[in-house]
Order: sequence, then C-alpha cells, then structure tokens
Amino acid sequence: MSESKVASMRDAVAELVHDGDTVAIEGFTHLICFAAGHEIIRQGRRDLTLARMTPDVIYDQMIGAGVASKLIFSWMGNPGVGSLHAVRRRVEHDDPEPLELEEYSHFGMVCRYMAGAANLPFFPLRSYYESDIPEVNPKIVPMTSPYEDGTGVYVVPPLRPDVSIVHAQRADAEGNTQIWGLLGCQKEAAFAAERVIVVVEEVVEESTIRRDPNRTVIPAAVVDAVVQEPFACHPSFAQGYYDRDNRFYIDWDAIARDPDTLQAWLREWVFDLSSHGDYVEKWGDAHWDALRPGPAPSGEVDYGRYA
Amino acid sequence: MSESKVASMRDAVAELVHDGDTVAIEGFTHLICFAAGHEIIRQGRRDLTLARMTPDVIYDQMIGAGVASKLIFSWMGNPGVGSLHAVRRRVEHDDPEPLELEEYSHFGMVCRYMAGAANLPFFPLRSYYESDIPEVNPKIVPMTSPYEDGTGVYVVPPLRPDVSIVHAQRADAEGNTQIWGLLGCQKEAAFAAERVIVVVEEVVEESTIRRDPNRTVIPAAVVDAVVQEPFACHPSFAQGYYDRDNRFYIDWDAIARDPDTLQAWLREWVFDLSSHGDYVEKWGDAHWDALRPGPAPSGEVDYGRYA
Amino acid sequence: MSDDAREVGFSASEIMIAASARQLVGAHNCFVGVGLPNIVCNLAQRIVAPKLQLVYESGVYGARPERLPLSIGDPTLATGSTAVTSMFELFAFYLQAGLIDVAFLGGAQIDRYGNLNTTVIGDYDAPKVRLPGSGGACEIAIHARRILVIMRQGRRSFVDRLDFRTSPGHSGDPAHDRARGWSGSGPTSVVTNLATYGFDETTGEMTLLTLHPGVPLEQVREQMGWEPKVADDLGETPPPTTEELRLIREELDPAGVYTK
Amino acid sequence: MSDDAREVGFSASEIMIAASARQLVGAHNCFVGVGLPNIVCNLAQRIVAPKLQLVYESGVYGARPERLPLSIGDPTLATGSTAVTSMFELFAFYLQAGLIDVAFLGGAQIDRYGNLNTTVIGDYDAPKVRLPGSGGACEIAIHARRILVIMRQGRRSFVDRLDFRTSPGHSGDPAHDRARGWSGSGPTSVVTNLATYGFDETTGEMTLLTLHPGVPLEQVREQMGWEPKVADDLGETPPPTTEELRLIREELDPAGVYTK
Repeated sequence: MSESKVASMRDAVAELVHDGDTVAIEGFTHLICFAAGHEIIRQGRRDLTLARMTPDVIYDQMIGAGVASKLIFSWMGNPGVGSLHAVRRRVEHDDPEPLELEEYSHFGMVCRYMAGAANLPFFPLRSYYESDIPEVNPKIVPMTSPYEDGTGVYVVPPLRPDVSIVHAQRADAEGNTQIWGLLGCQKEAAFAAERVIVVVEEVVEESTIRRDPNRTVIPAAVVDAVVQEPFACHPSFAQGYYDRDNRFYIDWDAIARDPDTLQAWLREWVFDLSSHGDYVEKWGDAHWDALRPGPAPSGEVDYGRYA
Repeated sequence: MSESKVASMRDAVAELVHDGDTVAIEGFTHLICFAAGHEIIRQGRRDLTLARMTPDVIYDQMIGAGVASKLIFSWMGNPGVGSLHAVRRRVEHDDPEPLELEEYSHFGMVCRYMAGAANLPFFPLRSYYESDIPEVNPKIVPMTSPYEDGTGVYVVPPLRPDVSIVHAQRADAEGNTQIWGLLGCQKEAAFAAERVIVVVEEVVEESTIRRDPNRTVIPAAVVDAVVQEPFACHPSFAQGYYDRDNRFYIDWDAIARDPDTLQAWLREWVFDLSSHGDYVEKWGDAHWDALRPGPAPSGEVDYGRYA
Repeated sequence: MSDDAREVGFSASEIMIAASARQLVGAHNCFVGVGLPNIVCNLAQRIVAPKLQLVYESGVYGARPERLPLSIGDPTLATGSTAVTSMFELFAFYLQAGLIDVAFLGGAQIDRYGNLNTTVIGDYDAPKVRLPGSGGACEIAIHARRILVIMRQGRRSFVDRLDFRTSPGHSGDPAHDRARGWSGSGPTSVVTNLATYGFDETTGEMTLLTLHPGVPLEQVREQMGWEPKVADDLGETPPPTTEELRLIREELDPAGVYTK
Repeated sequence: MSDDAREVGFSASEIMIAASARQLVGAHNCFVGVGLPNIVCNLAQRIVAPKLQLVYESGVYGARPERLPLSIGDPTLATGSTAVTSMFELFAFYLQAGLIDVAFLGGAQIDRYGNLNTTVIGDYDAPKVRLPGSGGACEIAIHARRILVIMRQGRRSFVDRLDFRTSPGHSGDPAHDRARGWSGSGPTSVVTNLATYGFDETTGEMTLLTLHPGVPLEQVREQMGWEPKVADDLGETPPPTTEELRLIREELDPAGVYTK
C-alpha cells in the first residue's frame, strides 16, 4: 500500500528544482538544510527567488554563488555574529549584480506560508501599524474588519513556493515526516509548496511513524521526494542528533567578507565535492563526535489498542 | 517557580462558571468533559450560551437540565445513533422553552475559535458559497480578496468563550497540558477563552511535561484551574485510558426521548450524586475494566541534552 | 461458477457498498464518513484502490482501524494512523487546499442537481424536523474533487425543491459551475438502495445510469420527487461479487451493524 | 560592607544587565532576545521575577536552558522547556493575543519617541548599510505589553529622525496612542551604556531618569542626536550588587561572551 519516494539529493534537486523557481529552504535556526543549498549551487541553478524567514549563512552561500536574483524574507543576518556579506554586497553595491528584495516581518512571512498552505487568497494579521514596511512593500495591504468593531488589520498574500525543501529528523519512505524541537515553518512551507523535498537524518519504518501519529508534521500526501542525508543541516542542527556548529557561523563572517575567499570556500567545500557524503567525510569523525549531545529521552505515551 | 492551580471540579466550576456565561466544552468525539457538564447542572447554572462544534449527548443533558438559553454549533446529534431529543423539543416545540441557535459549518466554528485564539477581528475561509447557511446567520459575511485574483471568501467573527473547559490526558499542577490522539479544537478553544479549566486523567510532575515539550498543547499561561478527574469523559473517551462507551450513546436515545425519563436520569446520575467520584463508583469497576484498551506505546524520541 | 453473488442473495446495503466502492478506482485521499462510507472505503482499499488513504474530519490521515469504527472520532482511528492533526489543519491544509480526491456525503434531502439539505425540514425558524446541520458537509461539497452521495431514495428525500440548501451541488448552469473556481467538481455519483446515478456533463442534472438487479424503472420513478432523466444506455448495476460479499460479511462488518 | 559593587568595579554591559533585570519585577511571560536580554531575563528570574517564563519567538515557552544560548533557536532552549509550538502559534496565540508582558528590543537607530530602525541606514532603495530588517520586532513593538530597549547610545544611534521606522514606538500624541487599541503600551524604558530613560506619560517623550555611576550629564547629551528631556529628580543608576555580579560572572556568562 505504500510507495517509496526515497531519492538521492542529486536526483531530487535535478528533478524538482528548476532555474527561475521560487525555492524555500526553511527551518528557524533548527533544521536548515545546508546540503540541499550546496547541491543547488553544485548543479548551477540560476535566477532563483529564494524565500526564507531568516536568510542566514545558507543563503549567503547561495547568493554568493550566484544562484538567486531575488530574496523574500523577514530577517537577514548571521545570528549572533553579524551581517551576511555576500547579500550586502549585492544589495548595497549591486556587486556583482543587483538582488531584488521583498521583505516582511516574521509574522508576515509566517502568515504568507499559512495562506499558501490553507489555499487562502490573503491572511490577516495585526502588525505593520505605523511602520514604514508597508510603504516599501505594496503587497502588505490594509483592511478593515467588516464587524462592528471595525478593527484595522493588514493582510499579506499567500506564498506558494515552487519547491520547499524541509529537513526533519525522520520520515518513512513515502514521506510521512516527524519533527521534534523547534518547528519553525516547516509544516506550513511544505503544505504551501507545489513540490516538496523532505531531507531526513533517518528514513524509518512506516511502523515507527504510525506508533506516534501526533508527532507527524508533514504527511506523504504533499511530499515528492525523501532524501536520507545525515548531518545535512550542518552548521545548523538537528535536535537530538547534533548541535549547532557555532564556530562555523563565526568563521563564516571572515570567509564571506572577501569575495575571493568566499569563492575559494565554495570551490573547496561545494564544487570540489561530489555530495554531502564527501562533505561529512571531509570534516571528519572528530568534528561530528564533538557536536553530539547527551541523551534526553522524551518518555512514552500510550495510544491504547482498540481492536 | 511554579504555582499549583489544582482544584476540585466543584470549586473550579463554582468559581469560574457564572450564570449567563458563554461556555465551551470542546472535544471532537474524544475528550468531551461530561463530568464538568454534570457539575454545571448540579450547581444549577442558568442562561448559559453553550458553544461546541458537535453538541452531542453532553449538551442534550445540559439543555435538558435547563442550564442554557442559546447554542452555538456546527453539527448536533448523537453520533451514529440519531437525534438529541431534549434539544429538538426546545427547537421544534419551545418545550419547555425556546432555545436560540447560531449555526456554522465545522470549518466555520474552527475558524471562529482560531480568530478568538489569535486575537483577530475576523477569519477568512472558503466555504458557504451558494449555501443557505449565511442567510440564517448574518455573522457569516462575504469578503473579497484585495489582490488581483479578487477571490471571494466568507469571514466569521472571533469566538471568545467566557470559559472553556478542556479535557486532556495529563497536565502539571500549573496547567501545562498534553494531549495525544484526536486534538479537536482543544487548543484553539483554550487560547480563545477568558478563563480556562483543564480537566485531566492525571496530574503529573512538571518534569514529565518538560521531557516532551512538543507534546504540550496548552500552556499554563492560559489555564486558571487544573482538575484531576479520572473517567471524566465517560461516555466519551480518553485515548489510551478508556474506550468510548458506545452502549451508553445508544441507550441515551431512549432516555432522552421522554422528558420524564430524562429528568429521572439526571436525578439518579447527577443530582443525587455529589461528585464525579460517586458517578465512577456507581458504574462500578467492571464497567471501567471493560472499557480499558490494550497497550499501544508511542516509542520515544531523543531531544538531546545540550549543557 | 459465476463471480457474481446473484444466486446467494445480497441486501440493499450490500449492493450500495459494492457499487460505491467501485467508484473509488485510483483514488488517493478519501474523506470518510462513518457507517456505509467507512465500509465502502475499506472495501475499495482491498479491491480497487490499494493506495487509498482514509482521511477523517476528526483529524486523522492514513487511518488503519483495527475494528469497525462506530464514529468518525473512534479511538481505533487514531491508534496506528499516519498522522493526527488539529481540526483547523485538517480543514485548511488538507480539505481547503484541495488534497482530498473524493468524499462521501448524504442528507435528508437531495435535489436533481445534487444540492443537499442536512439542516431542517420545514421552515428554518419554525422547523418541522430539526436536522444535525452542516458539520463539515458545506466545505466538503466545495473542496473535495469528487463527491459521492450514498442515500436511500424516496419521494421525501429526492425532492424537487430543498427546504434548505446546506451543501451546494451543481447550479444547473455548467458555465457558472466552471467559473466558480472551486477545487471540487461537485457530486459525480449517487448510489441508492434502488439505482445508481451520474450527473449530465452539459446540464449538471442527475441522470439514472443503472437499476439494481430486480428493480423496475417504475419503482425508481415512484421514489423520486421529479421525473428523472434516464441514460440512453440504462443498464443494470453489477451485483456484488462473491469476494466483495465475503469481505463485507466476514471482515468489514461481521456483526452486520450497517449491512443487515 | 556595602551590597553594591562600586568598589569591585563592573563593566558597562554589567550595569546594563542589572538595571534592565530590575525592570522585570513581577513579570510573567517575557519575550527574550539573544545576547544581553537573555542574560537579563535569567538574572531577573533569580532576583526579582521568580515566575518569569522565558518565551522565544523561535517557538519555545518556558525555556530552562542548561547553557547560555548562543541564538534564539539554540537546541538547549527546546530540551526541557514547557512547550514548543509552531511559529504561527507563537506569534498568533501568544504575542498577538496579548499574553506577552514584556519584550526586549534594540536597533541601529531610536528616536525620542522610542521608534526603532533595524532595516536600513540611508535610503531604502539605495542603502548605505543594509540592516537585518524587522524579524519579529514590528509585531513585538505592537503587542508586548511593555517594551524594554537595551542599546548602546551615540549620535548615530539616538537620532532626531530615523532613516526607516521598522517598529512603532510612541507617536508624540498620547491621545492618539491610547486610541490605537494595541495590547502593547510601547517602550517604557531604555537602558544604555551611559544612562536609563523612561517615557513621559503626557508627551510620550524619552526622559533621562538616571546616570550610571561616574557618567556626567554632559557625556549623555553629547551622545544623543537631540536635546534630551531630563527628569526633575535626575538620579544615579544603582550599580549592580555583589550578588548580581556573582550571578552574571559565575553562572550566566562565565565565558564573558556578552559581558566583557
């Protein structure tokens, strides 16, 4: 009764990510799929519109590599470190070419994904009052409640990525996907997208998923490919599997400050490697061992057997 | 750092449910808190507006007991059995007095709770097109997307119960509440309400909750009282704890058909008992043993310790 | 030996189940109601739609019930399912987003265009019979790509004019219907205790396609509130096969709760 | 022996932390940012607000970090917390619904009414410096009941006129502010490396309340883009107590990441 959607990262990106697409690689600090970004760079995609609440180092790498012409976002920076230098060069100096920006607040981005996921033509939120943001983004539109209170809100339009790439701890081969720890917008981004690639630390038996159905965040019904790629989030993290590599985030600042250093990094860590497996090997076991957390088991609940 | 909100059902209802209140006892088939309904009957509340997606036997009992003057709902019936006779007598024959109805579809009710929980002045949905429902409920209002597509939607207003009563499998003493199995609108109804009573099968240690924070559905921040009351959902069920008592739902049909039989039932099973503890004892251990499911453990996940 | 069960006999419910299950060929995500639709879906999964995912408005996706569920919120639906979601998510992300291929509806009244009444018999403000109301039916009718109706037919249920339109069907004007922009295409099939119907592609009108074995056309016409359109090639509903009957009687509803 | 740490000395960050933590007396649900606000909240929990729940826009309620989180999405925030929610829920059900008592904001520029710019220096379409943008700041400014601002002050950050208003503060017209109907009451306090400020109840204007020990008024006026309103009873910021310093140095930031 089930159908395997398991694919390699190379095949999934080749088949599902096309030049000119709107691509969302989501994950709020947690579960950011760097390996998918690297594969998109490696395959030389062009003219992408990249959507993400928090373009961080992954989008600095992708934009530095020239895959994108536009960014839809709500906060861009290297969290706790500073700026995204490749992005800033393009925005401040059109260097090497311009980058179009379309910006929201966090809640506005979340509501755009919600509208996309729920097939709503707009989504209302109480934000943007007396802010200059709507002045630089005409898609943020004021609206008034039709009820007696006449409360003013702003509405944002649905965001429907051509492809959403979502990392998770585990999924079955059909794409039923479970996440714990920070959820970000993984669910909303997946439901909103035309095509969905789920990347996981582990492909598990369907029975593992079915033992705890409330843990399922994304159902197979919206998933096109399932890629098993351990450590695919590095330097981001997968709760319970590995820690955030804060050292790399700090180091990225110096790498990205200079365009040549950035290109050299891309050559060494992306173009000269054939896959994320090579990347994992290149960092070496000691690196991964140091990022492994101690155990913190969830405990079990009982669903009861009703036969 | 934590504060106990544990109370008896009697005290919680006495303090938090007042004559004239809008009260939501939610739970979709699952986790319907009959014990709270019985306590409200026992304490003789009057003139309540009862909100619930699916007024079933619990609201037939409450409306038969005369606690309510209005019903806000989307489907009323005895699921799989037939009608709610006490409700129908009041609606069809004003017997013994009229009952005001305000009705939606399921999705409309869900969106009303969502708007209430999210503090939105309205919530849009794609429903009600070419249906007569908006003609009998002026609160369901058409609206047009401000974007190019000009898609028409309907909007519903927020539902903000004075009190929501939510059953769950477990909570800590402060009110951090976890549910598995069907979630219904428990979360949205709780966040939407002015006051919240959480009723649980078990009050557990805070550490049990903290071991699996993604399982938490309602945070202490919105909870006013925590009542430990095993089997409080009977004849509804609590996943993993006891089965639905389908026999009782069938038997209710005959009880409710005749007003005198219904009043006799209320006397025997509500007024003549002082608490739900008495009700549990009156049914007897064999009854509860027969409703106990076999085991179906969820398995564990690892959050990882990051110290 | 014939594969059909004519000689062993079958009930009206059984042929309704078998005829409906065959409509699910190739379906993926099916919104299941309780009672007959539940048995229909479980039968279809075994005979024509192995990939069928059972979706319940109670918030269950990919249910695998170990017993016949007695309500759409039966605990056996959650245990062992693929996903349990909040009802908001189920209605917004699954139904409204157009992920549901097919759904079952029924009602106290249906008209010739497949509009359904589950709200009231008589006047809304002074009801003769107060019915349950919409539940999810109104939005299911709008968003599920195909709607299959299962109900018993009679002059009081197959009516010329509904007392209340809870869930929209076809409008009678196919150009209007196409312009609605709904993900659903409305009712595509009606299966009753007497016959099966489709809907005319140009007029959207319910059209008698097959009579159940032994049912004369006259009986069908007597049990309808309007003069039905009849297909040029009016046929006979294929009776349940012996395998279908075996599945229904031995596996799906051994106690005969819904099929006696 | 004095309870204050004047004689042992303290850094500008340390007095900013201590002065901010004291603002959290009685607070329940606090939206925490990373860096200084994180240390402020952890300190407040120990000294003045034992019931303080740490809420992070990343979706964590009731965090109990076992190490100093280096981002608002640090894995140590999820493990052992009371609840982890989707970001939609965090913003809609917690923040927009008015459950957040207090939140911290900062920015590249602030004006005399507490409006903040985190978007751009220079023209939006031809930026001199492109800043991160709003993140959650715009809605936090609107919904959190009180906003505490922590930032270093200087003529380029405390400006007469913002280049871009990312997050609204007071308007300068208190009648207008009251009529907004927001759950938030806007910025109530600013703590800098030199001084602390409140906002005048009738004009909504930032008002110098205390100078940090050893900081002359003239230095503060030099480091602002406008002539500041000064409280009639201008006082001195109480220095960190020895216990506060011990907590900061030994428990909250032993590596001195944020406090050196």
